Amino acid sequence: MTNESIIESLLFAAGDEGLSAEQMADVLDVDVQTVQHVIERMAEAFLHDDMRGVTITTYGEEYRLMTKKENAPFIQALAEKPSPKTLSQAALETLAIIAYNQPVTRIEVEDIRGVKTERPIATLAARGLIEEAGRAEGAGRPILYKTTTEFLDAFQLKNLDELPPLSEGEVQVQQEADLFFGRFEEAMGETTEE
Amino acid sequence: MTNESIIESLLFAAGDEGLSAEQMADVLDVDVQTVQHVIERMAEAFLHDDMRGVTITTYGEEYRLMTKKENAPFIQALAEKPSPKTLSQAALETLAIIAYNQPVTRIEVEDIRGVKTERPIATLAARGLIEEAGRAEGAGRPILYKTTTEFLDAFQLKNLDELPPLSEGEVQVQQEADLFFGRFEEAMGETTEE
Amino acid sequence: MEYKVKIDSFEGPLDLLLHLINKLEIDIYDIPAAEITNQYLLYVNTMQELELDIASEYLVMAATLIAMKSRSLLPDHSSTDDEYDEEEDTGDELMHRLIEYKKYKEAAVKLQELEKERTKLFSRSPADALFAPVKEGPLNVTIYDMLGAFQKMTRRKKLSVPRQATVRREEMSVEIRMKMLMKTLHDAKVPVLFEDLFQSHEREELVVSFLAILELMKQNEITVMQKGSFAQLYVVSGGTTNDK
Repeated sequence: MTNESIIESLLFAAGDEGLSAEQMADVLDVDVQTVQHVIERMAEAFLHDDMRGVTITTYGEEYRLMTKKENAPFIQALAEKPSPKTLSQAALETLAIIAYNQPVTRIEVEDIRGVKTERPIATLAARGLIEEAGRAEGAGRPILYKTTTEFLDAFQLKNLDELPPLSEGEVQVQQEADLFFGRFEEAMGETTEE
Repeated sequence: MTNESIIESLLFAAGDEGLSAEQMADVLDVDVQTVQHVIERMAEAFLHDDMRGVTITTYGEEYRLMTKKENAPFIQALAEKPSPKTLSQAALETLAIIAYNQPVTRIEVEDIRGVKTERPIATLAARGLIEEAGRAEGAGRPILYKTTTEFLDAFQLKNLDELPPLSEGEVQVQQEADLFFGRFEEAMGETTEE
Repeated sequence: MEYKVKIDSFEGPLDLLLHLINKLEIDIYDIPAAEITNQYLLYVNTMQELELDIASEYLVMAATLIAMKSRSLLPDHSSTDDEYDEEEDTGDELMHRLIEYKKYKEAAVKLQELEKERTKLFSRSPADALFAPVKEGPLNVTIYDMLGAFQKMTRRKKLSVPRQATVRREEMSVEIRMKMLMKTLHDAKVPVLFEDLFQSHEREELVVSFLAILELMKQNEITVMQKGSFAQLYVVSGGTTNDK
C-alpha cells in the first residue's frame, strides 16, 4: 500500500481526535518530515479535487479528516431530516454506556465513545430514557446520568440486573478445558501413530 | 459541488451508522437510482485507487465508508485496545444454525447440535447478533430466534442471501431423497399409528 | 514468541463423532458400528480419566452407539423384519444427524472467516450533529438494538497509543514454563512421568504446562514416550532425531 492510502486509513479511523505526524511516522516506519510532506500534498490534492468531500486539516499537532466546508449545508440538511430509526446509533451507544456504567458523567461517556456526546444525551433525556443522578465529586462537579424506569419499560426489563452480561467470561473458561483436552488428544495421536 | 463530493461528505459524517440510498437521494434531491449508480462507481474507483485508504461497503440497506482491509495492521498498531473477542466455536455453530433456519427455537438448535445451547444463545443475544422473533406454536410456546442487522454488519453481509451456501452436492441429493422418503414415511406413519 | 493457540474443542457427541469419522477416514454414509463405538468410548473414558465434566449428551450417545453395535454383532440369521428395521433406523438416523450437523459446522467455519475479515475494517463514529431524533411516537427499539450498537462501537478503534510490544501474560508464562521444564528434565536425567511435570492442578497451570510441553515437542527439545494406547506417558529431554 502507498503511504497516502495508509495515512487516509489512519486519519479516517482516528475520527475527530486526529493523529500527530509522529504517531503516523511511527507506524509507517518513515521519518516525521516524510509524513508531513505527504500529508501536505494530500491536503492540497483533496482540496482541489472536486470529486472529494473531505480535506485534511491541522489542529494543534493533530491532523484530522474533515468534510469540506462547501458541503456543510448538505450535512445540515441530513441532520434535520428525521432519521428512519427512532434512536440513532450514537444515542443507542450512549444509552448502552450509561446503562452499564451508571451513574456516569458525560465526559466518561465521551471518553468511551471517543466523540462528543452532547446531542445523544439530550435526545435520551428528552425521551425520558436517562435522567440526572446528582453530581460527581471533583473539578466542575459534572452531572451524573442514570437510566430511568421508562428505560426499563422501553426495553422490557424488570430491573437493571436483567441487562444481559456483556462479557463472555464463562465461555472462555470452557474453552480452556477444551483446549487442554484437544492438545492432549493431539499429543496422544502423534505418539501412537509413530 | 459534485454528487461524488457530497456523498463522500455525507458518508464521512455518518460514520458507522451508515446511510441508505434513500437518505442521500433525499438530501441531494435526485432519485435513488442515481445515488446507487454514483455510489457503485465511487466504490469501484476507491477500491482500485491505491492512493485511497477507504472504500464504500454495503450491509443491510446501508452504505458506509470503511478503511481498506490491507491497511488493518497499521490501524491496529495504533489502537488502544485489542480487537473485541471473537466468538467461540459453540457460539458460531449456534449462530450458523439460527442464521440458516430462522426463525428457530432453542430446542431445534439443540437437536441439530446434539448439546445444550443456552449459553451460546445468551452470548449471541448479548452481542446483539440474534434477537427474539416471537414465539412458536405448540407446547410451551418456545421463543423463536432470528439474526439482527448487527449480525449482517459483524459478518460483512449485504443481506441474508449472501450467507455462504451450505454444503451441497451429495448431501443435497441425499437430503432431497430423505425429504421425499421422510414425508412418505410420515404419511405412512400417520396412517398406521393412528 | 509466536504461539498460535489452536482451539480444537469438541462441541458435543456429534462433533466428537465427526472428528473420529474424519480421523479414521470412515465413509460417513457407511459407518462401521463396532469401530466407531470403540473409538468413541475410548475418548469418553479419557475424558472421565481427566476428570473433565462430561455432559450427559456424551453418555446418551455412548448408550445409543453401544445399542447399535450390539445389534450389528448379532448373527444375522434372518431376524424378524421389525428388528432389522430398528437397526437400520438407528444407523440411518445417526448418519442423517451427522450430515446435518456437519453442514452447520462447516458454515460456522465460513462465518468465522467472515468475522475475522470484518475485524480488518474500521469506520468512524457518526458526527455528533447528525440524525434528528424523532421526539414523538413509540420508541421502536429493543434491547438488541442497544446491544448491537454497543458492539458496533467496540469495533471502532481509538487510535493514540504509540506502538509498543504488548506481551500477553500467558505467552510469557509458556516460555518461562518451557525453561523450567527443560531444567527439570535435564536434572532428572531419566524419563519423567508425564503427570509429574504438572506442579499444581490449577486449570491455568495445567494449560500453560501442557502448552509448554507441546511447544518443546514441536521444537524437538523433548520426546514423549508411551508403550501403548493409554499406557503411562514419559517425557525425556532431547529430540527423537538428533540432526544437530
